[in-house]
This record gives sequence, C-alpha cells and structure tokens, in this order.
Amino acid sequence: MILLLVLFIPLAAALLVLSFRDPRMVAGSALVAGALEVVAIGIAAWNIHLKGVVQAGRYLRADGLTSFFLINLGLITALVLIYSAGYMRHVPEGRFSSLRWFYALVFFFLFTMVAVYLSANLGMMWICVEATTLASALLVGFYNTEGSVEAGWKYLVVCTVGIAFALFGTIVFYLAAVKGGVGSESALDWSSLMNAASGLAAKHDLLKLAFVFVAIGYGTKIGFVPMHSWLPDAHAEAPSPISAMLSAVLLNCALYALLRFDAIISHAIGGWFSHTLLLIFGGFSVTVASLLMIVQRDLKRLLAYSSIEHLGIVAIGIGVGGSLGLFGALLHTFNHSIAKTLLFFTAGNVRENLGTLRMERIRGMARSLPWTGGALVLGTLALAGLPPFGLFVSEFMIFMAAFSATHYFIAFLMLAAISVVFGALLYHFQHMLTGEAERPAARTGLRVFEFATIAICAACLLALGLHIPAALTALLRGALAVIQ
Amino acid sequence: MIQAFDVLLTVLLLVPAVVLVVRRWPSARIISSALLFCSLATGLAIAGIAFWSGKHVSADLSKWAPFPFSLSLDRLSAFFLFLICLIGMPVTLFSISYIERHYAGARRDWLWVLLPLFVLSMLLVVTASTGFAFLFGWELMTLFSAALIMVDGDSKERRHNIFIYLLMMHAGAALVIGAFFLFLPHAPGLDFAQIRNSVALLPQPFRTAIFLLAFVGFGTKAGIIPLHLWLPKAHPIAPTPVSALMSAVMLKTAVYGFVRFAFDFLGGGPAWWGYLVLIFGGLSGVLGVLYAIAEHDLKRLLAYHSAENIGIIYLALGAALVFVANHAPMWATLALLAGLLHCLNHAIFKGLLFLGAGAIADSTHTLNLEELGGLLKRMRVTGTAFLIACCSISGLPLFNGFVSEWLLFRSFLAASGLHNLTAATILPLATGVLALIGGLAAACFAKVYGVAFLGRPRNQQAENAREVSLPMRLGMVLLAIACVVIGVLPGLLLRPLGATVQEFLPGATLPEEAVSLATLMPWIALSVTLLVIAIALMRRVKKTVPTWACGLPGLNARMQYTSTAFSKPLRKVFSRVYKPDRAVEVLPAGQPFFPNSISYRSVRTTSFEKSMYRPVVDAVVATAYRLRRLQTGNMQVYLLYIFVALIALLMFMRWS
Amino acid sequence: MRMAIDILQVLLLILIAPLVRGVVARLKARIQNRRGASIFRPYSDLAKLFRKEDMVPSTASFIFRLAPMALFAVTVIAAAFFPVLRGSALLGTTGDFFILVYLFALGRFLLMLGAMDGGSSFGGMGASREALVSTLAEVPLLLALVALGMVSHTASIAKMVLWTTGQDFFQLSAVHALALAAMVLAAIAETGRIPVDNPTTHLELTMIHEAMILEYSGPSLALIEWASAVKLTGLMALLIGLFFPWGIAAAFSLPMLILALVLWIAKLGALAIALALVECSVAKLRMYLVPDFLGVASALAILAVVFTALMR
Amino acid sequence: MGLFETEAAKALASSAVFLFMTVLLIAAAKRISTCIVMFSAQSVVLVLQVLAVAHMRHSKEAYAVAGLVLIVKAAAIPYALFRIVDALKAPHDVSASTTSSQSVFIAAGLILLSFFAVQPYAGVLGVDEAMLAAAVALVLAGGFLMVSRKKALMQVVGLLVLDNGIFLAALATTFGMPLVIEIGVVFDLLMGVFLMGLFVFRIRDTFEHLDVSKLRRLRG
Repeated sequence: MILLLVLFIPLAAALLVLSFRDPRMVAGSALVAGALEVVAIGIAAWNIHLKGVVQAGRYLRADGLTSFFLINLGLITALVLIYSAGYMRHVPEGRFSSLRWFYALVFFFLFTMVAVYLSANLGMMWICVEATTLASALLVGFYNTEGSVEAGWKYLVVCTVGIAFALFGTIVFYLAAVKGGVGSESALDWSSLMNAASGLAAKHDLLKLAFVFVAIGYGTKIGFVPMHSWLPDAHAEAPSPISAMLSAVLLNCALYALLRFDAIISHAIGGWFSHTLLLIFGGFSVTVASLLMIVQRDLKRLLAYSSIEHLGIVAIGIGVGGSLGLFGALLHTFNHSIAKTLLFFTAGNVRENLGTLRMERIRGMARSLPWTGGALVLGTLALAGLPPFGLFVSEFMIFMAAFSATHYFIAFLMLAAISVVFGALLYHFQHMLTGEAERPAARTGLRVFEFATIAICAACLLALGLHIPAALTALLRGALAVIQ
Repeated sequence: MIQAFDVLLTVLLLVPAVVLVVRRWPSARIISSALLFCSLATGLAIAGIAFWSGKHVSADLSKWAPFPFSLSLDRLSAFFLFLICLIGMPVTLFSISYIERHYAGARRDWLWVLLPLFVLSMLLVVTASTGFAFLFGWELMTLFSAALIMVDGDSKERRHNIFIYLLMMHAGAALVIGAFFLFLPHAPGLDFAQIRNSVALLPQPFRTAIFLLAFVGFGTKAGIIPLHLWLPKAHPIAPTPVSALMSAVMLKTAVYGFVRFAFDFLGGGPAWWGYLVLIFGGLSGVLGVLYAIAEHDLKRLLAYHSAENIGIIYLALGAALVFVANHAPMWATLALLAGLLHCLNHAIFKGLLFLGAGAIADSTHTLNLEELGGLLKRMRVTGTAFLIACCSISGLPLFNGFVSEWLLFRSFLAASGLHNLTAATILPLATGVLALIGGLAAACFAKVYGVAFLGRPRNQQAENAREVSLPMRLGMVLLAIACVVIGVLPGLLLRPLGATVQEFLPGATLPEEAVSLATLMPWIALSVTLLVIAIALMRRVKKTVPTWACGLPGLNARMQYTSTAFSKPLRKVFSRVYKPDRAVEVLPAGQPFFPNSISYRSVRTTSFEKSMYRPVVDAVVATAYRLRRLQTGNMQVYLLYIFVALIALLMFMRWS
Repeated sequence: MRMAIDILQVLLLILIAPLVRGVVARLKARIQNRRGASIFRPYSDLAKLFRKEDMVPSTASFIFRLAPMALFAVTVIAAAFFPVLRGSALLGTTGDFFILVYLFALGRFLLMLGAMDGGSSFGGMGASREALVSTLAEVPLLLALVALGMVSHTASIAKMVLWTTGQDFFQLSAVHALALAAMVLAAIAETGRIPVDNPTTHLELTMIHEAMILEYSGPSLALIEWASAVKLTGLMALLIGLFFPWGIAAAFSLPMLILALVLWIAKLGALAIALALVECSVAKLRMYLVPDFLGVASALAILAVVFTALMR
Repeated sequence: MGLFETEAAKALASSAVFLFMTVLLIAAAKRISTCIVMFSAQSVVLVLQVLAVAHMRHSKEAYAVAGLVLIVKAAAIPYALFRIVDALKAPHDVSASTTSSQSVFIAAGLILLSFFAVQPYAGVLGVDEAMLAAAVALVLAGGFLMVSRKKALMQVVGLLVLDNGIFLAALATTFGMPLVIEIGVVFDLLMGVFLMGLFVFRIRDTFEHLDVSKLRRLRG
C-alpha cells in the first residue's frame, strides 16, 4: 500500500502542477508534494526496516537496497525542489518549457526513478530506466538553446541505444533463466532469480553474455567510459537543479539496476566475471575522467567529469567486492550525491550572479561572492576526498577493500587518479576564487532557499566525515544483506 | 593524565570557536591566545612526563569516528609532542603581538582560528595510533597550513606557490596512504599494534615497496632534495609564525612518520635502504646549504637550510638503517639518537631564526639582506638571540646544533668496527660530507649575521630599526635559552632519548661514548665563560674611532661587503652546482671608462623544477589534451564507441 | 699531581706559542739572508699591544670586542686537548677530535663576525675568504683524523697518541703517511700560512686573515695574534703527538717527563725549520687555486679512510 | 505436432530471408521515406513471425503482442514518421556518409558476421540459426544506420531497426517475453519516437538543418 503511495504521489503531483497556472501555486504545490513524497518514503523505509521486504502485487517490491536508494532519492529530490523554488524564477515560455512543465517533468522523472527502485521485475526495471531517459530528456533540453537542444538530442539517442543493449541483455538473461528451469512467469522476478541463482550455474556462458550487454547498457546510463559521452553535455546544459538530479540520483538509479544483475550473476557463477568487468569500467572511468578534468573550461562540465570519476570509484568499490568494498561503494554513492548536489547548486548561483560558467572568465569569487565561494571550496575539498568530509571516509573504505583484496594495480591507479583530480580541481578553483573579478556580482549574498540547501549539504558532508550515524550504518547493512 | 590529554584536544578545538564567537570583543584574541598557550603548556607537561617517565597514555575516540581512531603516547610520540609544544609556546607568544601588528579584521581572526587547528592537526599526526587517525591528521595538516598561507595575501606568484605546495603534499599523502594500505593484506586492520604484529608475515617485496613509498611520501613532506620543490616556495610566503611552525615542526612530523615506518613497523631492512637514505640525505644536505648561500632573501635562505638540516637528519636515519642491517643495534641507537635530537635542535633554532626574521621584517619591513645591516646595535635582544641561533645551526660547540652533529660524527666513526666492508668505508667517509655541510652552514650564517646585524645599516629603514615588542622578544629569548641549555647540558636529553629508541628498536643500548660529551660539555662551557669574564675584567677602556678607510674620509655603507660579495668565492668554487648565468651591464655601453652605472647579475640556472617536474606535468597535460580530442562532439562517433566497447567486451568474454 | 702536569702542558703550549712564531720568523729571515728580529720579539709585541688602548670603530657592536676574547678563550680550551709530555691531556682524554676541530670553528666564526662588525670592506673580504678556506680545510682535517681514529679504534686524541706510541715506527701503515700529508696541508690552511695565506702581507689582493683583523688594535689584536700562535703550536703538537709521539712519557716519573719535554721541544724545532723552509721555497697560491690545494688534501684524506677500511 | 505447426515453423525459418532483404534495401535506400516503408515492411514480417509463434504455441499473449506490434510498429510509428517528414519540409535524402553500393556491401557483410556470431549459440539453445542471425543482423544494421546516416530522422529509423532486432531476438530465443514487458517496451519505444520527433523539430528550429554530424558545439 505504502509503496503505491510512494510510487503514485509523484505522478499525481505531476498532473496536479500541470493544472496550475500561477507560478507561486505551482512552486508551493510542488514543495507540498515533495514533502509528502519524502514522508511516504520515510514510512516505507521504516516498514522495510521492520519487515525486511515489502511487496505490493507481482511487480512492486522494496527491500533493504531499495530503501537505501529511495532515501537517497528522497533527500536529494527534497533539496532540489527547495532550491528550485528559489532558482527557477525566470524560465522560457515554450512548449514543454515553462515553470509548470518544469515541475511536471521533474515529478515524472521522480516517478520513473521511484518505479525503477520499486520494480520487482527486471524487465519492468528496464522499462522504467528507459522511461527515466525519456522523462529527463526534455528537462535537459529545457532552455531550448542551441546547446541544450544538442545535449538533449545526444542524451536521448545515445542513452536509448545504450539501454537497448540492456534490453537485449535482459532478454538473454530471461532466456538463461528459462533454460535454467525457472518458470517463464517468474523468470524475470528478481528475488525468485536470487533464490534460483545457484541453479543457473550451468548456463554461465549465457549469463556472461547477458551481463556484458547489461553492463554496456546500464553502463551507458551510469556514464562509464567509453559510453560516457552524453554525460558532460547533459549535465552542463541542463538547468542546475536538474544537473544535480542527473548526477546525484539518475546515475545511482542506473547503478542500482546494474547492482541487481551483478548480485544474481555473482550468486550464480561467482563474482569473478562481473567484478572484473566493473573493475575495467571503473579503471577506465577514473583514469580518463581525472585526466579530462584538467582540460575543462566549463564549470559544470568539470563537475560532470568528476561524477564520471566518482561513479568509477564506486564501480571499483563494487568490483573489489567484500562487504567492506560494497559498504564503501554504497556510502560513496551517498556522499557523492550530496557533494554533487552542493556543487551544482553553487554552480547555479555562479551562473546567476556572474552570468557565465566559463571558468577562465570567473575570477576573485572569494571577494565578490564570499558565500558561494566558500561553498565551492567546501564542495571541492569534499570532491577531492579530503578529510573531514564524507568522501574521504568512503574512499578510505574502498581503498582498504581494494588492498585487502590485493587489487594493487587498480588501487594505485585510483590513488594516482585521485591526485590528478585534486590537481585539476585545485587549479581551476584556485583561479576562480582568487584574483580580480572581471565584473561585479549581481548579488553577493545567498537567498534563503539557496543558503538552506547548501548549508544542509555541507552539514551532511561534514557530519558523515566525522561520524557515520547508526541509522545509516543499519540502512547500509540492510542493503548489503540483500545483495550478498 | 588521560583526562589532561582529552582536555588538551578539546581546548585546541575550542580556541577557534572562541575566536569566531566572541571576535567582536576587544579581548577575544587575548583569551584565545592565552587558551592556546595554556593548552600547549598542558601538552608540554603531558609529553614531558610521558617522555621522561616512559608512561604510556592513550585515548580511544573510535566511538566518535567512522574508523578505529585512537591516540596514544609512547615515548617516540611523546618526544615529538614535546617538540611541537616546546616550539608552539614561544611561537604563540610571538604571534600575540606580531599578528596584532601586521593583520587586521577578518585576516587576523582567520589566523587565530587556523593556527590552533594547524597545531591540533600536527598533534594528531604524532599521537595517532591508527592509520585512519594518522592520515586524517596528515591531510588536515596540509590543508590548514595552506589555508594559513592563503590568509597572508593573494598574488599570481603566491597562487602558483600554494598550488605547487598543495599538489606535492597531496601526491606525497597518496604515497603515504599506499604505504599504509600495503600492510593490509597481512594485517587485520590499520591499528599500529596490528601492523606491528603482522609485519612478521610480510614478504620482502612488500617491505621494500612500503619502505620506498614511505621514503618518497614522507620525503616530500620533509623536503629532501629533489622533493624539496615546494619548500622554498611555501615557507617564505607564509605569515612568519606559520613559517616558523611549518619549518620547525611540520617537517619533523614527516621524520616522525618515516621513523615509525622504517624502524618501528618494518624494523629496518636490507643495507641498501640505509645507503639510499644516506645518499639522499647527503645530497639534500650539501645542495640545500649551497642553494642557501646563494640566496639573499632571508626567509628563502632559511627554507633552504631546512632542506639542509633534514638532510642531516636523514644522514643519521640512513646510518641507523645501515647499522641495523649489520646487526649493530648499539650504534644504530647512537645514530637514531643523533637524528631525533637533531629534529628537536633544528626545531628550536630554526623556529628561533624564523621568529628573528619576523622581528627583522617587523622593524625594517624587508627581508632582503642587501638592505639590512647594523641591526645588533638597534635590536640587542633580537640580535643576541639570532646570534645564538646562528651558532646553533652552524653546529658550533656550546650550542645545541653541535650535540646532535657530534653524536652523528661518532656513529659514523663507530662504523669502522663493522665487518661489512661497504658500511665500514661509506659511513666514515660520510663524516667528510657532514663536515662540509657544517662548514658551509657556518659560512652562510657568518654571511647572514654579518650582513644583517653587523656593520653599518644599508638603508634608512635599517637605520631607524627599533627593538620589537616584549612578547616577541620573550618568544625568541625562550628559544635561545633552549638552544644554550641543550648545548651545555646534553645529558638532560640523551638518556631518555636512548630509552625512547630502546622502546622501538630491538636490542638497542645506549653506548657510553654518547654520554662522554654530556660530562665534558659543561666544563668546557664553564671554563670558556670564566676565561672570557676574566679577560674582560683585565681589558682597558675602549676608545671609539671611525672605521679605518686607508686614510681617506667618507667611508659609507655602500662600501661594505654585500651578501652577494661575501658568497662570491664559494659560488665561484661550486659553480658546477649553480651553473650560474652571469651578466655584467655597463652604462653607457660601448665606452669602458667612467661609466654611470655597472650592474651585475648572477642567477642559478640549475633547477629540479625545470629538469624533473616540468616534463612529468607536461606529459600528463598533453595526454589530457589528446584524450580531449576523443570527445569529438559528433554523436555518431559516440555511438561507435559504444559498439566498439561492446565488441571488445564480447571478445574479452570469449577469451577469458 | 697528574692534574698539575696536565695543566702544565696547557700553560707550556700557551706560553711557548709566541716563541715558535719568533723562531719561524727568524729562520725565514736567515734563509733569506736577513738577520731578522730576535726570536723573543713576539712577546714584546704582545706586551706592547696589551698596554695600548682598545680602538673600536664607531659602527661596531659588542661583538667586535667579544670576538677576540672568545677566540682566545676557545683556543686556550683547545690547547687543553693536546698531549705534550705524557699520553694524556686535560680534556684530550675524554674529549675527541671532533670537539677540537669544532672549537677552532667556533673561534673562527666569532672572529669572522668581529671582522664584519667593523663596517669596512676589508673585514667582509677577509671573512668571506676565510669562510671559503676554512670550510674546505675542515673536510681533509676531519677525514684524516677519522682515518687515524679508525686505525686506533678511538676518537680521543690522547688515546690515539698512546696507541701510536705502542706501535713500531716501521710498522705504521700507509694510512699514516696519507693522513700525515693530508693533515699537514689542512693545518697550513687552518693556520693561514704560505702557500694558502701570508701572515706578513698587507696587500689587499692577497690577504685573508690579515684582512679580517685589520680593524683590530691594542689588546684585542694581541689576543688574536696570541690565539693564532697557540693554534699554530697546538696543531704542530697534534702532528707530533699523532705521528712522532715516541719518547712521550708513558709512565709517570720525573726523568721521563723531562726527557719527553726535551724531545718534544726538539721535534717542535724540527717542524719549525720545515715550516720555514716551505714558506721560503713556495710562492703563495692565487686564492682560486686554494680549493685545488685543499682538494688534493681531501683526496689524500679520503684515500686514507678507504685504505684503513681495506686494511683491517 | 500438427500439420499447420510444421508449416508455421517452416514459414518462421524462411521468413528470415525477408528480414535480410529489408535490411539490404534500407541500406541501399537514398530517400528517408523508402527507409520508413522498409521499416514498416520489416515490422509486418515480425508480426507474421509472432503470429506463427502464437499459432504454434497456442498462446493468447502472443496474439496480443502481434496485434500490438502491428498497430504500433507497422502502422503508427511509420505514419508518424511520414507526418514528420512532410512537416519538416526538408530535403528527403538520407545523406549517407557511404555510397549506397558500399552500404549494401557493408550490410551484407554484417549479415554474414551475424551468422558467424550466433553459430556457437544457436546449437546450444536449440533455436533456428537463421532467425537468431537475423536478429543480430538487425541490431548491427541498426547501429550501422545510426553511425553512417547523418539525418536526424535516420537515427530514429536506425534505432527502430535495432529495436526490431532485439524484439526478434526475444522472439527467436524465448518465443517472446511476458506480455506486460512487451507492452512496456513498445510503449517506451512509442514515447521515444515521439520525443525524438519533438527534438528533430527543435533541431530544425534552432539550427536550420537536420544534419546531426554538424551538431558539434559541445565537445571536449
């Protein structure tokens, strides 16, 4: 029941906001709906915590893993909605790009992502992941400028093609399951597959084939190199709150899908194959992204590449395996999503106050925009994986896992990449913060919405760096229990 | 005592809060500095007790942290904690008035916020007893020091220097992280105890890898040449108390880390480790002092001397490693004793020198030696303290620098007793290197003191220089006293230091020779003083006359020997090292007689930045640009990438 | 009683030092067919200077007057390291040659400062040249001593002397020859004699030590002169002790002590003659040839060390 | 198994040929409209195959799927595409980066390749090799179209062909996925085509051309 609520509140909200014309009504109703959704997610998570698994019909199921990702989603969405209330004031008036359409699409987007998390059926999950692309494509192209249209088009086509392979992979998977003696009705149902996993060992070549396609497919959406090409464009051209959503939730969403498959494969034929694949992708992503960060010129593109790098780290965390590795990986997704939200919001402020995101034209922010600049510094330090911020802890865990599992090459590659990333971030941000500002900022202060959201993010990062609350640990343990 | 320890930590955390909260009060900074001073005093007391009594203190904060996070004081940590607090207190005193006089508003507040945090981070590093705690403190130390540098101001050059500093520190930290984690496959966790217990299982390649990582990683922080690149860039641009802390204390945390790894964790290794450390120690010792001699900016000169002294310390550590490899723990003890003691000594006199530089800048607004002169008559206390520091860093007897260098000399000489021919040849020869370093250092500081404090003032500001305020003088005097006390009564430290070494080096014993100096030094000091006093009493009254100018009148300051001139002979002799690029410019050009102006310029062209670092950085950036071209912007190419990736994976699947 | 003898040794060194200078000067004069001054001339010079008043440049600080006193004091302490009559010295038994060398360094350092305190260009010039020479001279001196220390397995000067006494002259290894050569060269540089420096010149192009003390007059000058004389004699004593100690009083008895004294004075005289001969037959080196001169010394010293290690 | 079943099976096996033909024709085509027609023809063939399967296995779901595909892929989408082509009032050529003869050869090569690719599996899975090959061939051909045709609409067509391939793969190997999934997939496809159409218009409005290879503002 609660799951239905969680699932359909966004849909209802989408339709609701479409029915309004007055921007204040739109924003207000959006905030209310967001609040409701968060509450619903909270209740759902609590139920899951009590019951372990919550089922609704054949196609909706929520377990520990779901609740972890759901909470992440809820948190970020709430922040995004609050921020947007302040940020989305002057929007273009066009087909599908007006304020109400913005919120409507955001809620559709939210709906599809919730659906991904709740769908018990792998086929269903694929449909929802594809749907997320469709729902967000219009948001990417929201501003209708050359850049955004181009980015939206690329995003749409590249991801659809990539995801198509995931469908093929799912089919092969289904085939393997059917051949493996699972009833064709439940042959795509995740938990029954988990139970039958050990029986599928015989079909290992099919499973491998399936995983290759799935990895390519969902990997495209996660932004693994070399399928990442859509990601910088989309992140850079979307409105800042949407960039935050893309980077902080959408990637996790695809990652979630991949995790589900990885879990089954690992149970069926042992983790070696899938984890090696993840390590390969992770290694590529970390290396290429870190190097490309050096030569970026646009702030949001830089952040986009850093997302690629961090998802690569997560992939490595999953790849090296072990409960510590997985724990670290999940924690890292959480930390990363918060840090990225913070930074994309900050980027939003930068664009608003300086009218540009070209980094060579941003100077002297420390003086002209002290608060935004401060937020930028915090976010950068966090992204670079320095204490006392959360990402230091999760990276530390992943390193521990990697070394304990004697994956020395990948570990040292990661160390090197992290140093390069630090150099790149330091180089760009130092130049943006110091020096003489070209033009005076529109506003030096922060609006209450902006300040609130950014402050929350910063507080979370700091807190997570100093101490992992028991609740989060329990949540993560629950998630691990599901996939291990 | 444990409570005291917790109190210390909390107070240090408290100070910034106080500053931030009550910074509107006029008395806020007094309160915060007082708090800082008291907490440091507590730390000194705790460390002192733990160091002399050998009583271990530990505080487990794991319940607050995401990882096992505990601090503990064994004798080694206690020694370094003692060092931090010993330097920290005078520096705090100095800062009270220095910061007041030189900074205002937000900057001043920031300094008072960051200073305690910086101290706290260093304190974490030396007391940490888990890998996480250590690395936590290690990274914070870099961050806070960099922040403190940034507070001082902003310019293109400063930006560049800070960038290099942070980048190198981070790279070094990455190596240290690697060194820690390489223990993991064999150790259950990164608790120091666990590491120690697991080391027995560690295969040799791992030991070597860990050692090399630790050597380079900590070496970057310690600033051994050629990893010193950041040192002369970061130290001069920091606020003086901060440069004092960085050069005097922060570098030592790196030495601490290296000692922990090389001796406490790994328990020494093959002899070539020792020779490696020895070679790089000698290299940075000699090159450091040679570069220093060519410098005329006081702070940069001092920065190069940090590289030199770190070189001496690494000579000692290298010798110790060689001794351990040759199963001579007693002599290893002697060498380690020298190394550790030199850490403390260098901390004291280098801190004093930087504070002195601060005092000079405070009253003359310049650090360029060529513009100073005759300061001793105008700043007697500062001058005297600075003189003591100069004698100490030149390793002259009666001052602390000599004690550690003497110990090192003796351990080198002792190597002649080893059976291994290589060790018995190389270590005694190292005395030559150490002697050269000592001689050059003496020459350099004769130059510094002679040009800055003696003779005539070279410009108006030096002419009007006045003695600095009481707290600043107090800070310097405390350190000067420390120099003399250790120099005259080394016995105070030798035995507890011996015990310290025994704690982590199996079979270590303190050779009796080490103590002979302790018995002799007081007598020498006493008799020298008595003699000087006696002669002074016999002296006739003095008569003040103008300086002899070969009978001609009008001898002025421009006729004095400049710093450049003083160092010229040495620069000429060692021109191989400097590869100087000289240019003499005569104006008006063309006619050799009666020129209006003759300007002479000579710059050192050898630089590791050009020959070592540039190529690497360029290579990385070039790769980045090459990769950038793959992101063509053509979507069809992107699709192609996906198909290629798919096919590649399918092949991988087939053939795996 | 033994204490008394040790103190006597120190006094002997300090008091005889000016005489050695006088003797060398006289010998040089004779070799150059001059009559030369009385060998006791240095004493009267010192007396005269001590009676004069102390002229201090107006720019100078207290360093200017402190330096000579400290220099003299340090040199006197250093003199307590050299065994003369018997195989022990006041400080030379517990104290080792590292302390000795660095005591000299301390004195020199202070003198350099004193020189620069005058505020004239001569002082700086002298100090800078002195810095060069002394830096380069310290290395061979120390290495040579290290080599001997390695042979005799001790660092204490007195013990080294005793060890050598125990050896048969013809049994002494090549190490001693090499070390001797190195030490002689280094000692020449240390004491500022020809061919490194010329104590009698006042030509600014060539002078090193003299340039440093150009500002000094009266008692200060006297102290400096006396100190350098003591240093010269002390180093001679060191050479004697380390390389030709035979005859030094092994047991503690009056006749042996007297014999030792006589022999020592004879050896000292021999060294003085050798020094005079060298100074008359060699031309002073250009300053930038001094590094080569000392480079040779260092090479010899390094060889000495290596041989010692090899021949254990 | 009854008479009709065998007939159906034969039909199923032989029908692959028609698919290969459509592929080659699409490759050869110079005008977008031809490609669209070919695509709908292809979809019709798929429908027939589904019907055959449905007949063989007597499954109601399969009939439903057939109907769905017929409506959406064979009718709705081509119709929509035609509307777009007309509405765009842009030149109708596919503006290929390869000449049509080259394209045909490449397509043929891809078909051969797909035969080689499926050989090891066909036996194991006990499915008809030709059909599986056809599926893979469609996927590859779709990819080929998307990479080699510069017109935005051709990207859509390529995607559709690729999707047909995947659909066929499902059909060939597992006689179709559960109905719900098929519905969802087809719905996604419909939405996707709709959005792409939307973007095609936006591209036309913002860039005054439809050449995706010229959309290169965002790079690096």
